[in-house]
Amino acid sequence: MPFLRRHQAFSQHASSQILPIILAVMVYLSGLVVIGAMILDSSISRWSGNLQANLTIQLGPLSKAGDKEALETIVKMLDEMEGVDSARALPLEELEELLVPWIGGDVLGDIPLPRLIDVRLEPGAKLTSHKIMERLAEIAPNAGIDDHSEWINSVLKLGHLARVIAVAVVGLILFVAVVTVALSTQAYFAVHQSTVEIMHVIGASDRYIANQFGRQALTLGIFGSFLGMGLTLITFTLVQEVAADATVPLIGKIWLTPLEWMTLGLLPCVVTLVSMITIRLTIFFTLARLY
Amino acid sequence: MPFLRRHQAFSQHASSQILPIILAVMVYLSGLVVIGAMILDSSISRWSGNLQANLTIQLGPLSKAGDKEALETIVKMLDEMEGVDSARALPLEELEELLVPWIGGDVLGDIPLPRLIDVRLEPGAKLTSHKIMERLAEIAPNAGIDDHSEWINSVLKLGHLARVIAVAVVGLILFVAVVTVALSTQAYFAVHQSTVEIMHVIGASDRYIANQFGRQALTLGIFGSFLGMGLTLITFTLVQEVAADATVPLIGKIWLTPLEWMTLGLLPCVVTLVSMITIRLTIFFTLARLY
Amino acid sequence: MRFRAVDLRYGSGPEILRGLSFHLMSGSFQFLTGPSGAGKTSLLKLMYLAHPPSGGAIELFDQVVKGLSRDQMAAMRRRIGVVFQDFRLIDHLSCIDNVSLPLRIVGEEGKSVNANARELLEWVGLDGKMNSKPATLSDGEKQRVSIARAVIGRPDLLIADEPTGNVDGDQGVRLMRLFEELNKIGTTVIIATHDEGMVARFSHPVLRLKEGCLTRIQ
Amino acid sequence: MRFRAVDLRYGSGPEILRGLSFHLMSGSFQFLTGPSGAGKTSLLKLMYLAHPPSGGAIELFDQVVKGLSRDQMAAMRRRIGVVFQDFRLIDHLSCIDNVSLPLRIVGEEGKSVNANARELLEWVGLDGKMNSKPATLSDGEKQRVSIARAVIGRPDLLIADEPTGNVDGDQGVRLMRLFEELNKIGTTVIIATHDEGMVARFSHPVLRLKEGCLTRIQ
Ligand SMILES: Nc1ncnc2c1ncn2[C@@H]1O[C@H](COP(=O)(O)OP(=O)(O)OP(=O)(O)O)[C@@H](O)[C@H]1O
Ligand SMILES: Nc1ncnc2c1ncn2[C@@H]1O[C@H](COP(=O)(O)OP(=O)(O)OP(=O)(O)O)[C@@H](O)[C@H]1O
Ligand SMILES: [Mg+2]
Ligand SMILES: [Mg+2]
Repeated sequence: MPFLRRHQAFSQHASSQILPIILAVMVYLSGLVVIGAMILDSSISRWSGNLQANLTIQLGPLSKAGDKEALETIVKMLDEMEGVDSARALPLEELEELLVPWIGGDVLGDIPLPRLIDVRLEPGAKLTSHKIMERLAEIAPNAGIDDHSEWINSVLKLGHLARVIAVAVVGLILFVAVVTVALSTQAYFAVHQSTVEIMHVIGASDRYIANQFGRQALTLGIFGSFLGMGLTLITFTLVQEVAADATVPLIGKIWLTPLEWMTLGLLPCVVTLVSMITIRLTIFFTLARLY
Repeated sequence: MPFLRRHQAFSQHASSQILPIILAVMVYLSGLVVIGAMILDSSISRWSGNLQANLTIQLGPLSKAGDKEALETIVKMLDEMEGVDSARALPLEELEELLVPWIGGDVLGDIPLPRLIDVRLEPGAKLTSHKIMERLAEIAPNAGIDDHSEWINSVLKLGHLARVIAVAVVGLILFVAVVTVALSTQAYFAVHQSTVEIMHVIGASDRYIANQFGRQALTLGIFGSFLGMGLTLITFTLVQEVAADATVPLIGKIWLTPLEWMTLGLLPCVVTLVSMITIRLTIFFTLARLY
Repeated sequence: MRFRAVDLRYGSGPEILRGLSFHLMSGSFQFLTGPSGAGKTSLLKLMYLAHPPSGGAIELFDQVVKGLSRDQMAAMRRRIGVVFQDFRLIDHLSCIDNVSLPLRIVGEEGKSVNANARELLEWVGLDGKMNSKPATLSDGEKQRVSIARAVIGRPDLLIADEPTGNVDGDQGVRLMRLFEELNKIGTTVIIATHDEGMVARFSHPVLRLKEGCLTRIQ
Repeated sequence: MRFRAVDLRYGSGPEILRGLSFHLMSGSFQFLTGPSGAGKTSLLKLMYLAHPPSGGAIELFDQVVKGLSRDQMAAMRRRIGVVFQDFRLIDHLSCIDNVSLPLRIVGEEGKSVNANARELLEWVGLDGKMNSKPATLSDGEKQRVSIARAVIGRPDLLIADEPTGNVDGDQGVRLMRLFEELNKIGTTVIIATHDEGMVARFSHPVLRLKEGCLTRIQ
């Protein structure tokens, strides 16, 4: 549309080159921080999931010969429990290896030994060690459980803290991005104040003026936001490349789920929207001041 | 100075109200993120320091009666080692308590038991478990050491990762703050272009013009930056208050060292400086275009 | 157009205009004179609805202005062509786009709009400046662009504030002829000027503004 | 002031001025006339060093302009007072601050500066507008502020572009007297105008600019 194109001449002021850049910078910043937070979050999930997914159950000292049957029953029961991935008794040899430094090989042959069962939970299972103990109590009252709870709690707390900080940082940055976008849009508009006044006084209706500028701002907003998003994606791809070579410990994945992609895609839309709303409001207040 | 005051009329355009706000927002954002990173960093230091500061040494099974003397020698040696805060042998009773679930109370009375020595390192000591083992090898060849190394490595890696991410986020945000400040300053200047041209054509020297605007920008910059820093401090104080009530686990401290305060104080200075430099450069280029 | 006891003050400043009452016949041609700072531009601002009066009532096109909706006001403004003393061209648009703006804001598009604007610009002697931006024009040229923009919509009321202040005598006469032409097809024309030679040359009724009061000179 | 074969074109546009050569005696009083768009303002821009010529050489105050340092150029500009056709007041400063600006940029301060500016503003009839911002002034008033700013520094060369275009006849004559007063104490005065009545009334030599060429009329 030639008229639209020609009206874009509205924007040839320096500040209209700066607005899209500021929008781009803000989208870039928020984009990277959001991606970072998503990766951190999923890493922490995986990590704490792994910790929880692994329990050790101790059965009080059994004589070497006897109770083999009892052990098998318990392992079988555990294996079939909902939420358990696999359960496996630690073979005696491994157990002895573990105990040698503690009590000396020469004593080991005579004394009854405790048995350990290694239980792997299914990822995301709701099974708690408390529940397992309840079930075990029926058939093996002297069983104990080691769910690494002290360590896990510490680590989970750290992970939880990291999440809280990540959410706070993301929130702060989104807030700052919105404020900056709104302020920059207003500054962009300042140089067009006189244009609005002229249009008004030659008889353009409020709606016409708002539409002309709105379209203008939309173009700039979309341009800036998607430029920023493009830069984010480029940076992300580069990070992926680098990370693919030097496998970073503990970071489970450097990719996003479809849902996360969608969340990310919302960013430029929100920024454009904020810019649009600011323009509309500013024009509204400017016109309201005019007779 | 009345002239200075009157020249501040230069700045009564809307964009000169927006510039300090953008500077304030940027300082606020960077300030919070830098404080957050500092607290995270020192928490991680403390945390991994705590982990490393604690070793357990096992001495192979000793008969209950004998070797009491040998145990004392070893504890004494460890206690006097450089970098060790304290060393203490675990009393037999505690040891037995630990072992009952494993091998049953009835067996315990007869067999020789291993002894455990709890070693606390001095904070920040360079002592590694490897070094301790070397020294021990001379007097207690059958000693073993448990430095929780598997766990520590995982946790240290997580801490290290958190640090890398924090540094990246801080760097990114400082970069964005600088870019935004520079762009906003240029937008602020746009409406003063004609003032510069008029001053030039009535014979003001380049230096005079640059000084007038520089002073102007300095005032706005200082105002904006320190407003932002003030908001940061208020937020920080509020967080401290809240945290004082609900002691946050694992976060060692919610206060800053003098050095950290100084680093933080640099922030508004840098932002003001960037704003000043941008103004100077913009004026320089504007004037260079004029005859 | 009818003014009834109209007052005007800016903000809380002094009264610029005091109790003006007059009636302008539709289709008339009027000069408005007065010393610099008398309030000519301010009076015209009331007429082209750029500023509300601080007292009194204004009737335009047989409608009382007060109480009209914003859209009705905009519609009224579109029936008025204005030549501003300070031109008020949009810096970012070329001459031809500035001139065709009043047609575009009522939704007219296409070649006829451009042809129309082109013809008017030729008439005022700006053949070679169609696509120039206002910043590269001389003041006399800007004034002529402003005049072209004011007349392109064939307004019912034409208000011109010193329309010949920046052009030479011959050109001034030529522009006055344009206004007379427009007047003949029914447009009411009001021209503020301090050029006494011009007023003497064309025998139209004169309104004289001095110290906030209006006198009519035939 | 001496012009030697001076050409002027903006960017890569057509030549506005072609091979102008003339010499103005120090202390003379000259009118510059010509139709709208002839290049009067452009010629004056060359004189007050707002635009470089695209060819030829300009001598001002017995110095060749080309090759001067920026500081020397600024010093030269301070010896020139300019009344701009579009006023060029600084919007953010009050009238009195606009007028005293040329004194302040050379470092003069204090009460005498203000007293000086006040006196001049009274002279041009702006007693009550000392602290008004330019946006609240009528165009004639702005023009007078601009004139006061041009003369406050008692310049060696006064260049005025249509200085009486927005004021009425009497006031115009009064302002012309101000320029003649200044001329008597040694200032070279050049006034561009298309007001032929004014030119006829004061018997000063006239330069006529047309299609890029200059003719001298005594
Ligand atoms: N926006 C404003 N705010 C305050 N005062 C104003 C404003 N506009 C004009 N004035 C004052 O109102 C008076 C009349 O101004 P106006 O522009 O109407 O004069 P004018 O007759 O058009 O003069 P000129 O011939 O110089 O254009 C002047 O004294 C001016 O200072
Ligand atoms: N910055 C510029 N860039 C390009 N062309 C310009 C520029 N300034 C002026 N011109 C052109 O140069 C020509 C002379 O302009 P100038 O302003 O010197 O005329 P003038 O004699 O002062 O006219 P007026 O009496 O209308 O003020 C005009 O055709 C104008 O369009
Ligand atoms: Mg006026
Ligand atoms: Mg001119």
